[in-house]
Amino acid sequence: MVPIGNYLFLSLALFIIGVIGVLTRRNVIVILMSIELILNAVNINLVAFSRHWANVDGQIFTLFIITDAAAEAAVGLGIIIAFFKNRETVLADEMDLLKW
Amino acid sequence: MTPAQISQYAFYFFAALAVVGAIGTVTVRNVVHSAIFLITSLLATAGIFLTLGAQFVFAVQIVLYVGGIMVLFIFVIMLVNLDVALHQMQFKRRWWVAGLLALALGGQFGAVIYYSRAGGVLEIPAARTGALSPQNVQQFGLALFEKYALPFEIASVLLLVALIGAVVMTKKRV
Amino acid sequence: MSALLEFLKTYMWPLIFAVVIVAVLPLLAGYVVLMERKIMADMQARLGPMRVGPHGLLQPIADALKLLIKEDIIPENADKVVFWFAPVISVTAAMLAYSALAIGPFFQIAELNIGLLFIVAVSSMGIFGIILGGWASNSHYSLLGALRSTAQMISYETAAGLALVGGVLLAGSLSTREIVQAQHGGTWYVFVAPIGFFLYLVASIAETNRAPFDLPEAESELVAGYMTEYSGFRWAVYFLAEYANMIVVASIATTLFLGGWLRPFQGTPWMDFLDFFPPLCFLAVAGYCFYRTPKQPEPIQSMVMALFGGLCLLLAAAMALPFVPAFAASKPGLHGAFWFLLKVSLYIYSFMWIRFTFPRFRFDQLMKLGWYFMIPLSIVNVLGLGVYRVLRQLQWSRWPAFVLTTGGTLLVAIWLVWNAQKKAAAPSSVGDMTEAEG
Amino acid sequence: MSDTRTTGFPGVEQTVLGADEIIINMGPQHPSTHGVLRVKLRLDGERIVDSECVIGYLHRGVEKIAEHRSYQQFAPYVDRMDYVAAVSNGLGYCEAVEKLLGTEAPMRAKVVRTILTELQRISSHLLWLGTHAIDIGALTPLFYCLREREEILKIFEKYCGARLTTHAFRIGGLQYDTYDGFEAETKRFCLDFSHRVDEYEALLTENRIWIARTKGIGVLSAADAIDMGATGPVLRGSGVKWDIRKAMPYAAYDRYEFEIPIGQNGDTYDRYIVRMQEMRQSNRICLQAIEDIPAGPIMGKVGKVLKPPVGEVYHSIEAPKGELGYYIVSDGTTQPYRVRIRPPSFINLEALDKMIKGHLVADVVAIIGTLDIVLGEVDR
Amino acid sequence: MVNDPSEKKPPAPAETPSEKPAGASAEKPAAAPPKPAAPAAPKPPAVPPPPKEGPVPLDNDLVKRFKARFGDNIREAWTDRKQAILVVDRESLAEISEYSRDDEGFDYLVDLTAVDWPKREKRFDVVLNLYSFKKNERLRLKVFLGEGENCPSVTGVWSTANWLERECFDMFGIVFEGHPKLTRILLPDEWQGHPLRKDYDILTQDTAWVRENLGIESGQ
Repeated sequence: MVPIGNYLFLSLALFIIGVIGVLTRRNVIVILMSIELILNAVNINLVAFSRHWANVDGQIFTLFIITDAAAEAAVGLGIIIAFFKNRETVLADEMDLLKW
Repeated sequence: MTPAQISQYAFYFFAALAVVGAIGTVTVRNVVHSAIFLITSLLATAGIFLTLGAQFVFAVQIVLYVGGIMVLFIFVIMLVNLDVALHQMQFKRRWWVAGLLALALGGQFGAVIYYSRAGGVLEIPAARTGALSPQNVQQFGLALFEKYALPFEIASVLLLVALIGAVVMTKKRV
Repeated sequence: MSALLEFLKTYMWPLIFAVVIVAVLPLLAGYVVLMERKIMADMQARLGPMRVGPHGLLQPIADALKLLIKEDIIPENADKVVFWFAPVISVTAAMLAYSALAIGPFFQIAELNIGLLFIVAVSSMGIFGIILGGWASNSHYSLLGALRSTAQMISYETAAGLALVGGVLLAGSLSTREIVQAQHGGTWYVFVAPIGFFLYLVASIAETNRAPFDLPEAESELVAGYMTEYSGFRWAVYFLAEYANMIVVASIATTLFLGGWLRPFQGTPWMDFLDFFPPLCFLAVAGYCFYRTPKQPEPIQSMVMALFGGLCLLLAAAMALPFVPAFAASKPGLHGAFWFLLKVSLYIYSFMWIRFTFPRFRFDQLMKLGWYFMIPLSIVNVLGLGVYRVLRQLQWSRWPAFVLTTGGTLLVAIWLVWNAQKKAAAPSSVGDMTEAEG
Repeated sequence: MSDTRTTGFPGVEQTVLGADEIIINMGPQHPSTHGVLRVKLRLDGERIVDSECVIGYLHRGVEKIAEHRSYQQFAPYVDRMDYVAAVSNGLGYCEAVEKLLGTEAPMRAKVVRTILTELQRISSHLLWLGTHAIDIGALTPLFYCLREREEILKIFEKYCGARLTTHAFRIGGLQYDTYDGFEAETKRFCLDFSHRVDEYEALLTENRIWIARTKGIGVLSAADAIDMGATGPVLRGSGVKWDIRKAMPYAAYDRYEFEIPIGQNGDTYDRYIVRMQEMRQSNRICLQAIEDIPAGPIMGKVGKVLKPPVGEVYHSIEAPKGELGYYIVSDGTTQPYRVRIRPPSFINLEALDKMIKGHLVADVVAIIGTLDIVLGEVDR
Repeated sequence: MVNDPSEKKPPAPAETPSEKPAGASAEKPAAAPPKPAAPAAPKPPAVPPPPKEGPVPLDNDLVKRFKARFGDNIREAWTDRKQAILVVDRESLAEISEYSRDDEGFDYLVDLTAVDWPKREKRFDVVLNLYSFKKNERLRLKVFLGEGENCPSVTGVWSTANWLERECFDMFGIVFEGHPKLTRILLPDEWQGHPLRKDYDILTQDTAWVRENLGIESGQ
């Protein structure tokens, strides 16, 4: 039985890497993917605690998070495509206008 | 080698894979490679779910995350694939500030987790045993459709909204 | 060391089965290709492969050898690592799916609680092999093929998944073994959910990228789709993945709708003579082989033919083994595998039959079919089967419940077709297409 | 669209591409361009915005060769243009030279020419059907078509020794008389063939996928067809009832009854139906002609050395692909001063750009197929 | 159905077992009763060989109408093997083409080509073969061009002319003014020389191109 702390550390590592990705990368697609990493880290936490407390709720939360990630990816990528069509770029710091 | 041992080794293997994949995701220059690393990381996470006995979440993780969301990502990457983007600067100019901030955050969380170990200041109560069988699909389903029926419906509405939003945004002529 | 022994002891059978599948599956896929070529030849008034081995029986092996030793070409601007890795993903996904399939009550690598879901999940990863391969080739044709393929597989996976849900609903379990056992003594689900079976048949053809849905590799449009730049062994691996996938979907359909390893009419005592069918079948094939042996043009071909005959005799003997009282226990295992594989072959045969009869869809038509017909119908199908289950629980007898639910689903299907036809009858197709784009 | 990249067709003009546009190069080595046709497609997604045909990969300078050969020597060359309908090419050339000479072939020769040409039309259409079906993804019809085409080629082989580039006719008539059993064999084939056409139609005509793939695809209105100079089944598919065999009968066509099938919408499906019907009509002509082949000489009065008087002539026949015309200028010597061949494929292919605009890549294949081009004739 | 072709044929001539198209036999006498030279007349079953081959001057209604409209721009008219030929001025080719399409019904450009006569004063004939669906009649327009003279393009009148003129340019080097995109069509874009000119042969062909692009000697 792996102690729960290990899961938490793994989750932490993924979370921090995700945060670094979101903060440092310029490409919006990579930023979105880093967000997926963060969500994934949270999932690990939830499932780990679900086992720890012998309670299925954590897993159900995971399901909701995955659903949410799907929705977010759909909308986020939709925005990227729309943006790309207009500006031909996917870099975050070039998204500097409210309207064009 | 007992099943428990196997699951222990599996955990370390998958954990290492997940971290490597994650690091690859945020550091690699080519976006498609980035996505491949992310897929690796997500698959490793699925493996970790397996070591935690969450079979259903494992399957959902693969079907939805890997088979669905990541395919969508790669699809979009290919649609907007610009060779130009490869030669541009991949990181923001003050990336080290962000990195330091993130590491500080990580340190803080790490400390918390460290102190939550058995005998630590913020000790997590010991695991409850029993109750959750490893083959818990039925439990899972019952909980989902009884206790969490309303959130489930809300999630479906959320998906619908996202669907419509995505369609509207990518439509050519509005 | 002892830990390793312990491990091997615990997991002996799954390991052996896994090795068998990895070893046999490529061979099986090769022979499915031969079968396809022979059937195609038969339908097209010609002979097909006849040279390598008697009746081309050694053709797959020759092909495999040829592909193995071909020059390995990687396009100049290709992404080499991904290019190398992509076919492996495809074939891994296809093979991994076998780990949860039960070929007979005995032959199964792992009895998973989420069996069917696992298979669907793992085979959905095959998409990555295709899309990454198409991208890595750095060719427009490959990329277009890959994008098409992805869009198609995602769309039809939904329909296939929903069709599977229907079957799972009836069985009340995701485990492949339990699904088959639920059909034991009762009716196969193809007779309870014919529309679900039909939906799965169509969706599985689309998912395996076969005609009339072989858009991703439509040779007349996209040369070879995502495989355009591939050659030699890598190409062979893709090919293997494709045929392995075919066997996977056929196995799923067999498990879920055709009663898996169960003999036809399992519950009817007077049909028990069918137990003699497996050995007799092999005996007949062996007899034909021996009959053809002296007619081969070359002595070596005669030898190979005789060898095949001998092999069939051996198999017949194996199938007859359960009739010896001492080995009676082996019957479900041996005969189960026979019936399972027979059903799988029949399913694949129907694939081929369809392939050689129909022209190819166009991509937008394919998508329309998927989203306007398959998915709505499969949702209605799930609803109908749900109603069927409830009705059965309310002590309705089988026939009224079946007629009511299937009839209802059929009506919806007819309405969908009628509706689509009405739309198609609207004039000016070019205008129609530009409209559909908006 | 603030920032567009420029890519282009090299050496021609710079094309400004939109964000979703790509240029794809179809051919010259592509499974469904029927040879070495190359089409440059500008795509928006999979929809064609613009296209350009690049031809000439098979150019052999047939017209130049003609100027250095005597009239008889040039006759085998024309077989190499539309190599799936060599007999038709030969008929057109021989009749044109005969017209230039002011002679005519004897009736028996004309009837035999008619029979062989109609068989050739069937075989050309069969090959078209098989390849067209394969383009659209139906694999099986090709083999049935080749099976029947084989029968026709066997008749050719027995008649003149060659299967593909037959050089079946001579200026002034025929080199060979019919072989023993020619009538019986041709008749057997023709009687059998109408059932075979039923077979193909059973596979395709009512097939929903086939209809979906061909109806409304590559529509060419009658006015456009005339403007683009399209002839043959392409023109008739657009609803113009014009066939040189009826309009200006040559060979022995005025002796036989047949109909000119036409389409209504000018789409790929109509052209398919027209060609299927044409096969039936050709079969009908053959059956009528085979019944009474008049007796008599097979060679008209032409000398060994042909020296047509000064002047020029244009003569055209209804080849399987459309109007195949020969414009021959004579300067009174034994060699033609100029031979101009009006290739039906070349001019029908010109309509391609117009027909594929707005369609998908998959339709391009169907439309190239429906035009029934032979690159040997396009490029000459 | 699109307007003109449907009305151009008498109702369903082909359904009746007539040997000759009704259109042809009906139109011909009306068009030019006294003349021997309705172009491309269907052959009567037993025709005596024409007494004389070669050009016969032509002056039927059609030519009169053309002459009335364009006067001296119609240089000559004759028939050769019963096929009508009209020689027109270079400058007025576009108008004459338009007139013959719209008013005379020659709506189908069968072919456009050229003939090289290097010894003549005006070196090239540009030959346009026309056909009228309504009259079932052919007409040939000819334009004489000197070396270096340009020919007006008829792409605006018949779309077919596009490729045909390109081919003509490719083979003879005749420049068609007003052509949307006059480039080589059959030969490579960089090819030197125009093959169908009489002074061009295999000895003078562009061996340099072959050597450079194909890496082979052309073998001549």
